[in-house]
Amino acid sequence: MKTILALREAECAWVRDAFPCVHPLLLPICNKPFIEFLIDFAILVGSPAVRILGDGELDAVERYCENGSRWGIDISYANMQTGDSVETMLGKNRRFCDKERVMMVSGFSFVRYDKRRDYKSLAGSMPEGEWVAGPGGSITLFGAPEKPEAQAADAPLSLMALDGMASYYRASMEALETGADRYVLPGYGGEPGCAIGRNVVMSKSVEIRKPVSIGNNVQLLGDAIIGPSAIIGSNVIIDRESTVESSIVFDNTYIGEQLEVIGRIASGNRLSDPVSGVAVTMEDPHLLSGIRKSEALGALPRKIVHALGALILIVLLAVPFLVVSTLLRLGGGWRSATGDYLSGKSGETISLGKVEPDAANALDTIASTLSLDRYPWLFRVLTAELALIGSTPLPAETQHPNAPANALAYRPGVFSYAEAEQWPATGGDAAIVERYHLVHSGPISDIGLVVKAFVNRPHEKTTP
Amino acid sequence: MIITETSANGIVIVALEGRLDALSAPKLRGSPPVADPKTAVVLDLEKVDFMDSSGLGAIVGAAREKGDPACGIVLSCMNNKVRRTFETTNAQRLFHIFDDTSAAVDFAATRQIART
Amino acid sequence: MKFTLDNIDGHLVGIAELEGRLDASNSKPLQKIMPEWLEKTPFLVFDCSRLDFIDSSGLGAIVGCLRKAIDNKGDLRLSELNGKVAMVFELTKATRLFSIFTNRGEAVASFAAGADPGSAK
Amino acid sequence: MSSIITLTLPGDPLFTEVARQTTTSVASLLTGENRSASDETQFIHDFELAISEAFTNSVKYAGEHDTPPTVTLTFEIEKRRLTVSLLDANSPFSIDTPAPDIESYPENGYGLWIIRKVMDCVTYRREGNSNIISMSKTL
Repeated sequence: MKTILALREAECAWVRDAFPCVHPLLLPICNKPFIEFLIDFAILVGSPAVRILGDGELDAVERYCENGSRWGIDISYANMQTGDSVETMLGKNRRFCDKERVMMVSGFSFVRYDKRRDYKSLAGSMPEGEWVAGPGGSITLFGAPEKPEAQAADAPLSLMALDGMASYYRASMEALETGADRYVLPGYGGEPGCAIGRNVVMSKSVEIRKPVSIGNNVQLLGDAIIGPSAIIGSNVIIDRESTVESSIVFDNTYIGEQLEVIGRIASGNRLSDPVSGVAVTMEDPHLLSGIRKSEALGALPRKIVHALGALILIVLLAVPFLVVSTLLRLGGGWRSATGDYLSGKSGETISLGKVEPDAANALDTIASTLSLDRYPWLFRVLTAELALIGSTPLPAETQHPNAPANALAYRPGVFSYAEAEQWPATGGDAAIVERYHLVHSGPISDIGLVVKAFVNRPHEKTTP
Repeated sequence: MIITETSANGIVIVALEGRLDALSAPKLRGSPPVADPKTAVVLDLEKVDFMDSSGLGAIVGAAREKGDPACGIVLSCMNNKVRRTFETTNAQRLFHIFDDTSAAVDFAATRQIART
Repeated sequence: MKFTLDNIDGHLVGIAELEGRLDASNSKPLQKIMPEWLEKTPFLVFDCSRLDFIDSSGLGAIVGCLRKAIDNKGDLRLSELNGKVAMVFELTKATRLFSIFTNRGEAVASFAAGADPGSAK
Repeated sequence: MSSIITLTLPGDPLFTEVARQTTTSVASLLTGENRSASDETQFIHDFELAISEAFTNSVKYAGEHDTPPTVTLTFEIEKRRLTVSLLDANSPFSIDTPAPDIESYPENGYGLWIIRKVMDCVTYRREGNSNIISMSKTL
């Protein structure tokens, strides 16, 4: 039996409004994309091949699911028109169906099943026609039963329409509460009701109240209280003394200090109430970091420290820079490309020359060890266009996925906090660590981080 | 690019083979059944191994001139590369796309009967 | 910012209507005018029915007003927080600092005799 | 460590295929860690498409000069990133074209939009009498 998963844009349009960065089919339910639950179900029913059918863009889904080899099945993609009848949908996939029995799951609904039960025999013996239906979708079988003798097998199966934030929240909490019994859920669970991903750093004083699900690369700082019923995505920082309870925190979200997130959905800098549907977009740099008095006070000393630090580096590196860059330039190994980068002030750009010495010979090694490629940028610290340490400058012309929602959460620097921390080089992780330090680091710790960045930088060669 | 015309069930099938780009797009636009506003055509893309926006523009432009664009040109058997070019520009919204030419012919035939 | 005075059982209560946005760029006027209001009465109600948005600096300004009112042996009470504003108050636990009422009348009446105006909830 | 290849082709549609095939073979030299075969196929195809569009555009607007037009392609190969630049002597243009309004069945004007959509970073600059459009993508 093959499976067709059919979804129309109109059914999940609310996801585009509520969570603009997530494709509706990849909407995480208990830290697992929606589509994966359907794929798991198709496998449970015994499908060797799944076709994902949509009337909109499937690009993001395709990039995530690829050809299905990760699950040991074939996944392919096809387009349909919004008004297509079931017959037309089957016709458009005639070659895929190949006269076999077909299960069509349509609509944006959460399928409640139980992975311990035998859906394969059940689906095989069910008569042709609708298997289960709900307000938001249905599961229908086409073609004659594979096993005519009906079996008494009975397994729970129902649909829950995901028609808005409220039902999405309910489905997520339900998946968390039933835990890994009924569904395959991500994370490693030392004990039931508590699934934790890779690279999760937790202070000793953090309190975890089951059930919780935590993604990868998560930092939980001192005295944070997580749960009960907390779903925390990947690349998340929950700062000191904050509480996250009965809430969903999406990937790449920073929850500041001493906050109370109860019964909410936090995604990036947006906080929503799933029941009333009210959403607030935080325009503060520290998203949700509470009231900070010292912001204006801390800014000036920090600028002075940065300028002094830059001045010291300019003096110390002047001789090596002049010698090495001149020699490299003569040998053609000093190539520089000028580009526009986002400035710390919103809407403005700065142009920076980016030098990339090849680490092929001794001179290049010296250049990269001493960060001479960044030398010209140091002068921009004196003119206050760059910080000495801050965010990685983002190219101005691209719609960068990590582009800050507001300029305050981004301050381009000669060195970046991500370099100092040798944080995994992928974008989302680096962005969140940079945001964290922008908020937390002061003039003194900045000096320490500059030294760390200076030492760490030459070792990482894989960053693009 | 090679263009082969056959017919089945009263529907003209235009099968393309090769690369559909700026060089070959005018050839497709000039093909009589494609250019005729009254003829419903199934465009078989199974053997198209590359298509860029010139090729896409030719298909979209030909559809525009059909009486009923969505049923005047019905597409079949496009590979993943070609499908991606359609999706990049959202042009998949304009067409009925089949993974099987005979199914596409059946569809075009019923649509024609429905209209006459 | 509209400011009116109301007399409830001999207590003079000042009512300020906050409007639009209260954030880093426009919370200064509120801090500036606060002493003037306090000269008239330390018992204040901020009517937030027309306040659309508040961020941490706006919240900081309101907390500052509360502190000043308490220093003057009065209180600052709030009324009609809309969903978005209420969410920020809940998030930051600022709900615990203020007496919050669903409408302006109740907030004003809470200062009446019988109810001790000096003690917040 | 990066290598650079430069290739100058006559500005004639006949050579689009040469530009494309060179690009696909260069793109297939790149390797990415933890990248699946379908990622690599996608990466190669995205470059094939982008270069086809850019080259076609160059050739299309090359008719304004007396000397036979040429298009110079520069490939800059790093471990995980490929940058391809096209240089021609045509009139200046802007790469900020809006998304095509597909509902009105446009026949042209998709090219730059597609390039921007399939590449990570696209830049345009004018140097002397030349246009240089650079397209890069990381695997």
